[in-house]
Amino acid sequence: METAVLDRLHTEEFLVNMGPQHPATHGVLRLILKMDGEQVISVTPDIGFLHRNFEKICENRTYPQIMPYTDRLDYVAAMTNNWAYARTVEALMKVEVPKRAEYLRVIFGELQRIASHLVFWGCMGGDTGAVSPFLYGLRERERILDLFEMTCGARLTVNYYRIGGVSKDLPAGFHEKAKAFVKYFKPKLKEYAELLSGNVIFQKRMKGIGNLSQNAALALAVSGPVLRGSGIRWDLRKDEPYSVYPELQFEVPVGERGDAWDRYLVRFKEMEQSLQIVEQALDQIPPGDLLAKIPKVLRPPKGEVYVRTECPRGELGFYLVSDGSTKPYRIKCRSSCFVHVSALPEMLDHKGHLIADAVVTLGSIDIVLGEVDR
Amino acid sequence: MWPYISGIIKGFWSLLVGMKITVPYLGRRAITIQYPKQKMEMFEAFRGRLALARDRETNKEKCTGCQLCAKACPSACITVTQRKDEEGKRRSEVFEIGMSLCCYCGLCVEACPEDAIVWVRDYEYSVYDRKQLLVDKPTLEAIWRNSLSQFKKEEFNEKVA
Amino acid sequence: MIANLVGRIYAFLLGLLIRWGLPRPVFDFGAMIVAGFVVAIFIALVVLYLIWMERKVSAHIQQRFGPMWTGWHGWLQTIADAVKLLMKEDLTPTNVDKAVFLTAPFVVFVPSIMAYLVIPFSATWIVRDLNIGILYIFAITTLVVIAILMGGWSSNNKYSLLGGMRTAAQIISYEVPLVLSILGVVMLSGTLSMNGIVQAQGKWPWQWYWLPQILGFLIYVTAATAEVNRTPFDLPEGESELVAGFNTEYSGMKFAMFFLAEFANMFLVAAIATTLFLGGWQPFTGLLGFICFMIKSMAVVWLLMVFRWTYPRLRVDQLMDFGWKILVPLSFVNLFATSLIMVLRK
Amino acid sequence: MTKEDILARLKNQFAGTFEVQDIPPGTETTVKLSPGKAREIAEYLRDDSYLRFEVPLCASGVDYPPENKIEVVYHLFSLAHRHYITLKYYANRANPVVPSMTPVWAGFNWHEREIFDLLGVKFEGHPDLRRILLPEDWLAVYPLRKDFAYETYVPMPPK
Repeated sequence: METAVLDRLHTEEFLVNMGPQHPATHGVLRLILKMDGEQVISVTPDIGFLHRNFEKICENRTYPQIMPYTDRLDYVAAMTNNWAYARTVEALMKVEVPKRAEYLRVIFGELQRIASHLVFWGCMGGDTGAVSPFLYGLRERERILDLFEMTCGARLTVNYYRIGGVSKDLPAGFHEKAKAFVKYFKPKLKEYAELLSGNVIFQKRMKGIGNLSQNAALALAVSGPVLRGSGIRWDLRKDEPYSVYPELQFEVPVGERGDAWDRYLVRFKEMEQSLQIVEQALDQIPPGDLLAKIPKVLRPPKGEVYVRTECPRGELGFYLVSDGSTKPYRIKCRSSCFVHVSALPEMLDHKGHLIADAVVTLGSIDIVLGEVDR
Repeated sequence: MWPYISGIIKGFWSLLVGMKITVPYLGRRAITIQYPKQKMEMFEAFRGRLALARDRETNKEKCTGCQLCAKACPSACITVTQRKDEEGKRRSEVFEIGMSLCCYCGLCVEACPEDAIVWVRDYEYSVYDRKQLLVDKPTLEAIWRNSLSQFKKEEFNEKVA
Repeated sequence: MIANLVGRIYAFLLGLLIRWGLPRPVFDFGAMIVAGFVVAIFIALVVLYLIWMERKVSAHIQQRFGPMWTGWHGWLQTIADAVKLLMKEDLTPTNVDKAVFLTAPFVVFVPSIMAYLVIPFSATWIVRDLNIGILYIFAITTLVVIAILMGGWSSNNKYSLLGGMRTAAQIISYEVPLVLSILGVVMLSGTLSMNGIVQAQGKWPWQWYWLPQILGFLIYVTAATAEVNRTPFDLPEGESELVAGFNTEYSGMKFAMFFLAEFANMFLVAAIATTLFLGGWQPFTGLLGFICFMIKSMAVVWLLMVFRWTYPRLRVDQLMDFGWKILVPLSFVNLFATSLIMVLRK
Repeated sequence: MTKEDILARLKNQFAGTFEVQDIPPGTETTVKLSPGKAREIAEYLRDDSYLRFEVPLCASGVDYPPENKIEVVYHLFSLAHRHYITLKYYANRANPVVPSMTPVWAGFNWHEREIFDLLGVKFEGHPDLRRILLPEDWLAVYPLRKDFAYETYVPMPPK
């Protein structure tokens, strides 16, 4: 078309409300997209639809009672949330957790990481339009949830970790079942790499989308696979090792360009690494106590502490202020997803991305709205 | 020119590889179950439904009404009051659980010193009326008794098999 | 056998009515209407079966059962769903362009029914063997885009509008490779009549045009997938970005119409593929030929379904890139190679 | 850098504008800033090549009604040097206005919005101080303040 005609044609930008009810927002997130035709000019996330003020609830609960509420923060990775909270209170009380409990924590934490990344992997397929990977991902996740269920009785809201240890020992037959899963899952990972990662359409959809530079990643304090996708090798399990991670062999995969494809690959490789960790931990787990010796009624000393833990989606930090009573004076939950959503405009604004790319970018930061809104 | 052609061939090949993975599934068995017809066997540890257990031999109440469960409950959905029975032992008078508030965390079961409040592996407990979610003591004990008969059936089946 | 029967009934009725003084053109017109109805009912049945098949294929690819309860392995499920959709409240959102909004679901059905009239289901089972059959089909099927555009535009919804616009762009660009890819077949057979093309292909699979026209066949399948808006080219209704695309605002029976039309079109492109590349009703005639034709068409449909449950979706610009930069040049290559070989052979 | 080194470096530059707090269990350096020089100290912490606190981890607000103050706490981390620091400043409960740290660390943007929303602290110089978690028609009560009572929340009447 001649430019003269284009000039005469009246066009205008328009707003698209993506969400709160939209198939691709992974929950009740609302993105206000300013669009020029199919192109996204800017994005304004609107959150809070799932807000229940977790922090205020915690101020009215005793320390052990808060544990079930942490399940519901990031409900796709409840185990690691439990862990993050337990670690925070333990840091305040200076509790030494028994070795066996630490191993159990690592096993379930890493299984949870695989389960969570499987959901991500499936949703990524779903976001790009391939539905079957979603079902495959959930199928494998079911096996992990079976392991959770036979140990602690629940699949999603596990409430398994306790301050100073874990609540239950491994049931009979767990070792065999977990080993069988590891054996079953390894070839599956290869299959999935062929099915989705190798697919030319999928690669085209993911590469070069939603770039986040290293500087921006640091300035916005993103964490976990998003940070590593931007090429920064930072993993709390390696760099500030807690629990028994120093005794286990694993690598920290990083990306190069910081686009959706890198974030996807980082998560995919993390699944392999987590599988390795689970395998080692299952072999090395010593016998021993499950709970440290802690008083029945918990009264952590006066003080405050900020502890962060590497969860599947990034670092979950708890800022805990104690006034010496049985209830925390203040808990601030610094959720990684909250930060990642705030980084969304940085990834999308004015880059000429299309609406489909917005969906892919949102999928690639893998948010859970339970944790964003708290 | 060559990258263009090789790109087409590689892309085409990757699509064939994708088909190679999905098509064989057509011949495999489904892994899901037909729920109301088939039912899942739950694990021993499954946190299904709360119940109030009695002593198996003497059929006496285990609960002493100590209210530890009520104190442990994060959502404060358990109401317990205490009384003394004919023998002068402490028993619970009222024992109510508001299942609409319950978050199935199991802290009450862990807190109970008498193992009176227990998990039952039942998972079909939807009701038609919200009022029915306030479960009182006789119902809680009935749930436990029902679960016992279920156990017996399973044991019987095992013996037959 | 059946064709014979139909022929006898036709002759009998013709004799009877002419004797009663009915003018011949009126009778022909009536016969056409009856044939049209037969085709429409046939389409409805095929579509019902296809929806069930899609559910089963998707379920088994994902290791599920799919519908199991309504009838044997759920084969009545589609009918149950259709009844449910019929009984639903017929919603018309406020601020829609009412006339356009209400007609769009019916307009979408017209082209597919019209196109079926020239499909040779068996040697003699064809409503009208036009001598420009292919041309007619491709002229008619393009009209689907108008219905989708109507639905997308009139819904007064940004997602619908984007979906409708995408369809327009997509169908127009994929029409080019689609037509180019079948030109090779037309050149080989030397006719535009659908039945003529089937007859020009030999009796056996190695004589059918898929072999000499393998590139054309692949291009046709790809472009046809795009024509009927199925994954990986289902952008107009790409559920992860556009909710449901052009039919976001449609519900109840109006939605069902769009849904059924999608499957009718899918069977149509499969039937065309069968006619042009897979030898149509060959190697049998009559009822056996019809069964042959159906099996081949279903195989093509099955392929489209496997595509859908395996692949992610392309992005809008990639879709255009793929259409214009890969499919169109390739179909020209195919056309050129075909003509070259034909010239050399002479 | 150890805790002492960080403090020594800060004292060198900004003696008198902050005070060091020793809070158990004492894993992090905690510094209480006075609002006057807060922004300069923040920029120094970010830019100084020995400190390089480039990662804004977390910002939270804590309400202390008896002392009539709201504490705003910033947790910072340096990826280059692997050390932590906690910055605090106190706002008056009646009129809590503090300088915003968002111009220095972009990552605090949403955290400060959250504090504004839930505790009612106003951040001066924040580019986009809007509601974030609570609904738009929420009254001016701040749920994370200690005097917030559940009774102030009126639920929808059951049908």
